[in-house]
Amino acid sequence: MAKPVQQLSQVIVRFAGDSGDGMQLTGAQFTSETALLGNDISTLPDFPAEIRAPAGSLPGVSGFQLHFADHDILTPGDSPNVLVAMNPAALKTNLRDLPKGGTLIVNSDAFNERNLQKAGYASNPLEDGSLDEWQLHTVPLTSLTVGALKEVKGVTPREAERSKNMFALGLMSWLYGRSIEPSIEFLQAKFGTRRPEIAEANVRALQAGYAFGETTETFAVTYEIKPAKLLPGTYRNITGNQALSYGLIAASKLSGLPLFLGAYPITPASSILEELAGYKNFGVRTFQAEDEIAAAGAAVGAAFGGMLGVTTSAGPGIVLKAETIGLAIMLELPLVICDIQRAGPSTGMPTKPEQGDLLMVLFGRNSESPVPVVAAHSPSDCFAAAIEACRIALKYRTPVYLLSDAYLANGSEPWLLPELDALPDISTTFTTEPNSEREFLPYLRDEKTLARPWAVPGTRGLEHRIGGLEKADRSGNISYDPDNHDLMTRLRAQKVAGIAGDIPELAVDDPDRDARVLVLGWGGTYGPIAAACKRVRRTGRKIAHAHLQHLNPFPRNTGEVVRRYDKILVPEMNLGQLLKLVRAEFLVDAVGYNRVSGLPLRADEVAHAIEAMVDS
Amino acid sequence: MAKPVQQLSQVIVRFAGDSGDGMQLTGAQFTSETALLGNDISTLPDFPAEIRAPAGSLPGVSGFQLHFADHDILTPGDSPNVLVAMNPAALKTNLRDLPKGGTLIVNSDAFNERNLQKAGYASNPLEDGSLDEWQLHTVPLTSLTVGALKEVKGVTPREAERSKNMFALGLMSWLYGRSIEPSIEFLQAKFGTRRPEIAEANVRALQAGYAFGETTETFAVTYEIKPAKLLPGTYRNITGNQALSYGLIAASKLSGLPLFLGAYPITPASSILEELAGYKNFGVRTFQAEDEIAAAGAAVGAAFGGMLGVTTSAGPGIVLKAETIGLAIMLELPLVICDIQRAGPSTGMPTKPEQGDLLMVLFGRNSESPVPVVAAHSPSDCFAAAIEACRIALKYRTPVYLLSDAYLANGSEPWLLPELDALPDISTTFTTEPNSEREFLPYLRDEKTLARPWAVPGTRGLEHRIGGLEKADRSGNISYDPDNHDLMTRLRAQKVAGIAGDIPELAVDDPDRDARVLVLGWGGTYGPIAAACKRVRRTGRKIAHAHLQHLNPFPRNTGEVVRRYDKILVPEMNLGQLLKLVRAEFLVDAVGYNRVSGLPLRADEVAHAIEAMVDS
Amino acid sequence: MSDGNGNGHKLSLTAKDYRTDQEVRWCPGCGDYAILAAMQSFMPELGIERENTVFISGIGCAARFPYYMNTYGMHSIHGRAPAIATGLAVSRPDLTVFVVTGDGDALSIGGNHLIHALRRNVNVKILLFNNRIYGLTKGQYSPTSELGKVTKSTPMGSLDWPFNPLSLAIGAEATFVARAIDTDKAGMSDVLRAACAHRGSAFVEIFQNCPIFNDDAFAFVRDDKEGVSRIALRHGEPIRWGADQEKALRQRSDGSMEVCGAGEEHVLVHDAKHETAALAFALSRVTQESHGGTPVGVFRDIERPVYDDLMAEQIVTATEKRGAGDLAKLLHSGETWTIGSPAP
Amino acid sequence: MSDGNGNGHKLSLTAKDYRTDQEVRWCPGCGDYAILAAMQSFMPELGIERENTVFISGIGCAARFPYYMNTYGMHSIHGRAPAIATGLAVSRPDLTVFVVTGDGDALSIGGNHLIHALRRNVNVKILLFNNRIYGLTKGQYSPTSELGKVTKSTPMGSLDWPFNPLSLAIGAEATFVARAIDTDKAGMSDVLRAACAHRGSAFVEIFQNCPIFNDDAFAFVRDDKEGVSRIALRHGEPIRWGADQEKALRQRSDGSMEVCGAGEEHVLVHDAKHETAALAFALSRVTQESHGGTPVGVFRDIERPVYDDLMAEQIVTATEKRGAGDLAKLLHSGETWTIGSPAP
Ligand SMILES: Cc1ncc(C[n+]2csc(CCOP(=O)(O)OP(=O)(O)O)c2C)c(N)n1
Ligand SMILES: Cc1ncc(C[n+]2csc(CCOP(=O)(O)OP(=O)(O)O)c2C)c(N)n1
Ligand code: SF4
Ligand code: SF4
Ligand SMILES: [Mg+2]
Ligand SMILES: [Mg+2]
Repeated sequence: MAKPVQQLSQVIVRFAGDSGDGMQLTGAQFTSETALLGNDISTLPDFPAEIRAPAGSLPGVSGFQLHFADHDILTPGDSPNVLVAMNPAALKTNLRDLPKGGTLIVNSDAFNERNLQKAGYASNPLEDGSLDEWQLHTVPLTSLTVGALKEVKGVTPREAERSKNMFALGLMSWLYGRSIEPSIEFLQAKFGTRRPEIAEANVRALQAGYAFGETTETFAVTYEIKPAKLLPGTYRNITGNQALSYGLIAASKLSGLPLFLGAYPITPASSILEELAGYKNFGVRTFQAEDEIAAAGAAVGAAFGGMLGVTTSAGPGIVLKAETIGLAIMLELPLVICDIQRAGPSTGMPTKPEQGDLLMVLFGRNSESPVPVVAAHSPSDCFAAAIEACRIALKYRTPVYLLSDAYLANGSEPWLLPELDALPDISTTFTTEPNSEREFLPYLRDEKTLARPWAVPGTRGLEHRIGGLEKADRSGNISYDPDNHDLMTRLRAQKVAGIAGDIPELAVDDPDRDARVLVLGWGGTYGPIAAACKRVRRTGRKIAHAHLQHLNPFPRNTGEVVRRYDKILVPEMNLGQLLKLVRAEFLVDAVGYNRVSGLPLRADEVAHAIEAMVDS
Repeated sequence: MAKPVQQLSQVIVRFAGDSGDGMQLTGAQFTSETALLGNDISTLPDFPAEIRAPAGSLPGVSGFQLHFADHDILTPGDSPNVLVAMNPAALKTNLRDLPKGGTLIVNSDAFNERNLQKAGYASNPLEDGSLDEWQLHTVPLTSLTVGALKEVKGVTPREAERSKNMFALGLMSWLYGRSIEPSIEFLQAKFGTRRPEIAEANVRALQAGYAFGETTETFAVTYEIKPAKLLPGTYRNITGNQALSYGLIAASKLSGLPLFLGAYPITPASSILEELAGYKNFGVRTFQAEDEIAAAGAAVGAAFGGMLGVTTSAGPGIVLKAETIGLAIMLELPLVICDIQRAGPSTGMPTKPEQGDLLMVLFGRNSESPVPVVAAHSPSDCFAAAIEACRIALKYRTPVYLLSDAYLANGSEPWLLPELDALPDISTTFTTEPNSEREFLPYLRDEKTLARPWAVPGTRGLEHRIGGLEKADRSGNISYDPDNHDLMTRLRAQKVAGIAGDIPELAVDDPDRDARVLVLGWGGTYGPIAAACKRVRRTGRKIAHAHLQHLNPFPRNTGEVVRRYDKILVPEMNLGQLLKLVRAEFLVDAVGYNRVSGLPLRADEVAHAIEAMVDS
Repeated sequence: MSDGNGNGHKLSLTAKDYRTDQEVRWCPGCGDYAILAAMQSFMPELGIERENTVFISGIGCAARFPYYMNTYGMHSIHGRAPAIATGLAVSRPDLTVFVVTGDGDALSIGGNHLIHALRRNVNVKILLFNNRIYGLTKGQYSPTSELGKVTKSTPMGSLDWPFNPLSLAIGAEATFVARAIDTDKAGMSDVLRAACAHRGSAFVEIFQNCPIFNDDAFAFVRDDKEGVSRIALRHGEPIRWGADQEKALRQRSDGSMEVCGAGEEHVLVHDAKHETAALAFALSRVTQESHGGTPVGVFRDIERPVYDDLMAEQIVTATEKRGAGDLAKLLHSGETWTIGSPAP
Repeated sequence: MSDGNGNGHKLSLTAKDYRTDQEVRWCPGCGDYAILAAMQSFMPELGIERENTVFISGIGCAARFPYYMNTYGMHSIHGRAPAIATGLAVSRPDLTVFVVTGDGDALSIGGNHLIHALRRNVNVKILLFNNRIYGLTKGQYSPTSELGKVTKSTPMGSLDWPFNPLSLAIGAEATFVARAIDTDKAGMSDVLRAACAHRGSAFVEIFQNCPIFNDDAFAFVRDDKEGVSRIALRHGEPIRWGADQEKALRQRSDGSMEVCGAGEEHVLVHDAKHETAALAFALSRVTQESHGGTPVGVFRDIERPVYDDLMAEQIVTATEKRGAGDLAKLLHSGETWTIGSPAP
């Protein structure tokens, strides 16, 4: 007889296990089952540091957190309600995040001597009562799985055992009333042809887990989370790096220019190179260079040839591109540089997010070298942000930085697929005729945009030479004239500053337009900040939130917005970089909330900071 | 019978000719003759762009300006009173700087068809009256020189002709009452042994020039400039790059650590490498690396080994070092990076000065990576600034940027030689014993300075490993702990911020302490700004001047100083970089005076800007 | 290589057509003048339209070259020209891309980009003007300067053993390797002709005299009118030289080269197409010091898949296999779900 | 190399003394474990104090190495270890400096520093762990991956021709070049011994298996217990191999290598000290594909002035010639003048 069903409005589940336990796959599948039910979702994988750690060790733990709800949500959630721990190490590293009273599902089979010791447990937590304050469910996942697969032919014991993550998935699917059909299809598709027996093993484990929930006493109730009221349309789940890649491909289509990516692998940017490498049929050329300098250089070369030149990296690689970007500034060629920010300085914590590169992309080049900067604010927003970065680069013939971070890159959320004809028109045309009687002047600018003409090799009669030395206005010839240098320096700056007239005004979320405190954010902190504002408003406090997509130039109304409020809080995953810019630009006494922990900001912490300011 | 002598308090002379005409040597000799007379002096060479241009062409013109006076002066002067032009190209490119009525001495022999045409003269300016508004003296320098050397055996006609610069020197020496003895000695020393006949030729030309002045009618009067009242002591003339090199050698001596320089040639920094390469007997190791990255890397390796590690470059090379400097920040090892700023962006104008790299050295690295910054304010000040940069680097175990520019690097001025025992004590000792019972913790910090211990390879028992990944407080082991990363990020920032307690307060030159306007400058603009302030005061206006030697951290009283004044003017050879910092840090509505022409600021222009602000 | 002449224009270019309005700014007597003249008079015979030719350089005296060639060109940054040219060549196979670089630009700061361009066999022609000195920065020693060289930056003599540019290129899997001399117009044209005929990356070292900072560095072979020390390599011909062609090269059993009489047996017959690189490498070790002669001409010229061709092929294959990319399809790929408009 | 034992201590170190308290973090089965074990048991015989030994690495799985060696060490940044090690070695000739690097670290981003360190002949021992893949970043192809390799970043196969690390090193004027196999402890120790005995830069390629992203890349020789395809090079001995040593190498008249019967004449006798690099280069071209065998051991080991020695000599010479630097003298050098205190 069916068990009682309890209604919930939202749940945060975290799967945690050894790198080898397939937690990412488990989380991804649970996510798609959930998405199909129409819940709003937000996910965050938590990989171990790049290097593989020994099985069962603390550094080897891999996690995946999923937040799903019957209303629209903004973050993967600060702390889980349910933790699935596949081994002692996973329990040890994740328990601290599970609030007392939270649900704890543990694979008891994994709690043997060796594993306990690897995780640094003196005694077995499943027995020494140290978990009494949580709702502990111990399940012998491994043995149950192996048992369930006895009949399956052609799978080794090891393979059978490795299906235990599917058992866990089945169990959780039952617990939260998700259909396992999509996962079954997925498994068939993934292994069906190559190794049908593996497919069968996984499917059986999945079903066994589901059945286990139904039949055993372990769980008294199941939960239901109604679909969220999302905008109508077609959705898919997408990660930031995937959305960014799609955005670049879209920009290529929209501009009519083939995409050239010059990249050198680096965490967390590598997956963009890997993703784009799969789309040669879109005319995408991916070039894995010998280093980041060559990657940027090749992109500049491609741009000179009329391609949409892009280069991707993370902090330690972005710094290496600085000289080449300086050249692109002088050449005034379009170039998009994607910086997927990670914790630093130096090698830092390669898999962890941070917002530490803002001042670097703005100022990290010799001399006055202005570059527009666009920042994505959520995984799916990386699509629009990428198109916007390309639009500016192509229209103004300038390198443009696109900022994302390790959290957006790997996090995922449902994405309402855009209508193609709703995408901006960025069609680009080259100069093919002399632009001043019978002569071609490579630096004769467009009055409005101050952009210079883009004439590509192969165009008869427009042969010209460009380079990194200062050049004379209009003709582009080498010039050491003092006044010309002053003029060109200002022209380059004006061209970028002028973009302010070509981007949307800064929107402010201030429901009753009567808040006295403004929270100003940028980039990947959008989720936590917006979530924090919701909470603060629930306490009856008034709070306004504005989030910058353009960091250079600022939207033209930014000064007017910030001056409208008595107090300004600038939460950042750094020590206050946007803060510096806002204070310098608008002379407002804004204050920072800064947390540099290699983790996304927590909505609750931000909320407390806001409340403190509102109440002060 | 001797000609009438007229008293002058100061003169600005400019020698201009073809690259091949030896103008730099001529200027240098006139400078030492003048220095020996006890005048205060300030010089500025103006090289053609790096690449050699064809003889007689406009880009091939080389100039040397000398300002000397009977009082202390601060700049090479805005515009010359006397211009010596050795050929049409030199006249064409320099005349615009010579005020109407100024003295013009021209080598008429060089004004032939070819040269006139190369310089783009339609007609001969010596004949078409276009020079009527100047005091023109045409002298057939070449033929007079050749004539004077007829008897000298063993010199080719070409060599004879090339002595004409010495004829010019002799003439000018007579005109301004300088003794040519020092120059004669110099020439003997330079050529005497190798090619005595060349020495003789040059000496004869020199004497002929001197005699020519005395005997001919061309010049009616001679001038006298009394010695300046300078502080008593021993002086020498010195350029910025030479002073910087001496400063590094001094720091090596004072610290007891051998100097290791990793460098890759680049204008205008190369001469530091070349200078230091000559001091192997000081234990100086100069390593010409394959590129700037290797140069910085080698310096880091040397620092790990206990050397005083230094790397030198200019903008395009400094950007390449950013990743390595990020590593040094994580390793917390001493390193001094000298940036001899030149006009940019990109290759820009390699031989011209600019202040465009301030924000780059502060922020041009991934993530939060604080670095102290010291800037020299005059050629001779490069000595003290270099020692100060080394002091901070060694005491706080941190990379430190030392900023100079192409103007300071090549400009020269008399330097009152310091007493050795007046130099700061920066003696440095390594850690040789475990710093926590029986254990060595590489990141256990000194409470006061927050510096970590420096234990070098070869020290038994302190074997340890360091690297670019985030490290645990105290132990220095790799750590991905969120709170540890936040802590370490703040500790690195605090360590640098704390240096404010260890540097002098910002001094303000405000004679009557009643000025309402402050001029705030930094680095190489000291001369023009100080000179401008003098002029402004002469007009009866009140003006205060403060000049920052430390850009990060700022002197602890900087906020108090800037808030003391109603208005603040920040003159810079960039688009307002210090300006941004001051506004952000102190929320004062400072205003910039910005000129980015590849030339030092002009005292008169700065003065006008100040007066405008004072009067507004 | 595209004949760049798909647009029906008839080609009748002369050296003059390749001059620009920019005043050439090298020191009087600089070897770069001769190279520029040779290049300008060679170009017309290539039969490629000016607009389909691109010269990309780094920084240095040599790197000024593009300003003087009336084609498309880029004077980029120090050492990076091979990387920039790679991006251009890979995305625009219709262009003929030259890289002009110096010994410092190519072998010091740019060494890594050079060897990678060579191993990839990207279709770029790399011309290294080797004057064994840093000219533009006024005379510091370079990676090709001889050990113990006294320069501004090494008053007591340089400490590093120099690269042999050809050995390095061959060790880096180069498919075309040659050497020419600035003043030897005929020889240079032969080499340039072969380099342009070769599909893939071509590496050409050009001995270039810097009269200002390293005069006569190559006098031994540059002024060698009689051919006493110049060993002209010709594919398929025995390797002979000397005033009366009396000297010859022979290979010892260990693969190294020895000098013998032109008449003696086993005189080495040059084979630029030899499948293994051992021969070309052995030849690259033949120097004035070691053998009293300096080989010039084409050392190695073999066929190997070209990076840009392979890239183009993959695009074609992918498009055939999966059809031209469809953006809508792409966005909707993977699992999607639809949320209907809420009931009224 | 300093015996690092100037301080009277008696050396009685064992492998265990070289372990650190850091948990070793490579994937199960990674070849790096074997290399680490071999190194730790080899070190004691070097007779160098731990404190006089330094391991410097870049970034990569291989680059984790220093954390596990209880000596001084630096885990630096990607590709720069040779440059950093150069600075250390040049300023501290008393230390023994090792560089540990991967095929991406050394040959991709770090290629330029590598070849310059080799030509300079700086006294550093460079150990390249070649697994023909980027391990740490999870499986993109590397500069030693074979053409057409399908990896995460090359779903349709890689397009670039790989480097042969030994050919590149020899082309870069390396004075010591060798190859070893992760699982061949004895062979690796021999090579390390020779590398440390060689004064100057030593380059050692170590075949290393990456079971996760490029498993069995070297199976052909790694699992070759019978020595069917492993060609052990021994200086002064004929080059023979095969189950019963029946195969041998012989050099063709063009310098390239051919396989012949061990009994036949002109079997090549290995000469690692040969003055010209041609022989070592030819040997580096002998591969499994081309000759059905893979040479391991020391290819080349010659003497040449060492950069750090020359640097030290110049300092001594300069000091003898001009006396130890005197700061006061320096400041007062050149023309000076004195201004007396103004008359009262
Ligand atoms: C990043 C960077 N580093 C250094 C320089 C300075 N620099 C310009 S050219 C050059 C070397 C020139 O030597 P080479 O490549 O041999 O060319 P040459 O002048 O001899 O023709 C150097 C070091 C620069 N412009 N950019
Ligand atoms: C400047 C920079 N670029 C890129 C990276 C990312 N990265 C780290 S290791 C590595 C390559 C590793 O391959 P390899 O050198 O062969 O070492 P392995 O992991 O295979 O042992 C890359 C691309 C980085 N850390 N820093
Ligand atoms: S410095 Fe040398 S290479 Fe440069 S232009 Fe002058 S002569 Fe030519
Ligand atoms: S990824 Fe490969 S190389 Fe790296 S640790 Fe794992 S097995 Fe070793
Ligand atoms: Mg050169
Ligand atoms: Mg590898």
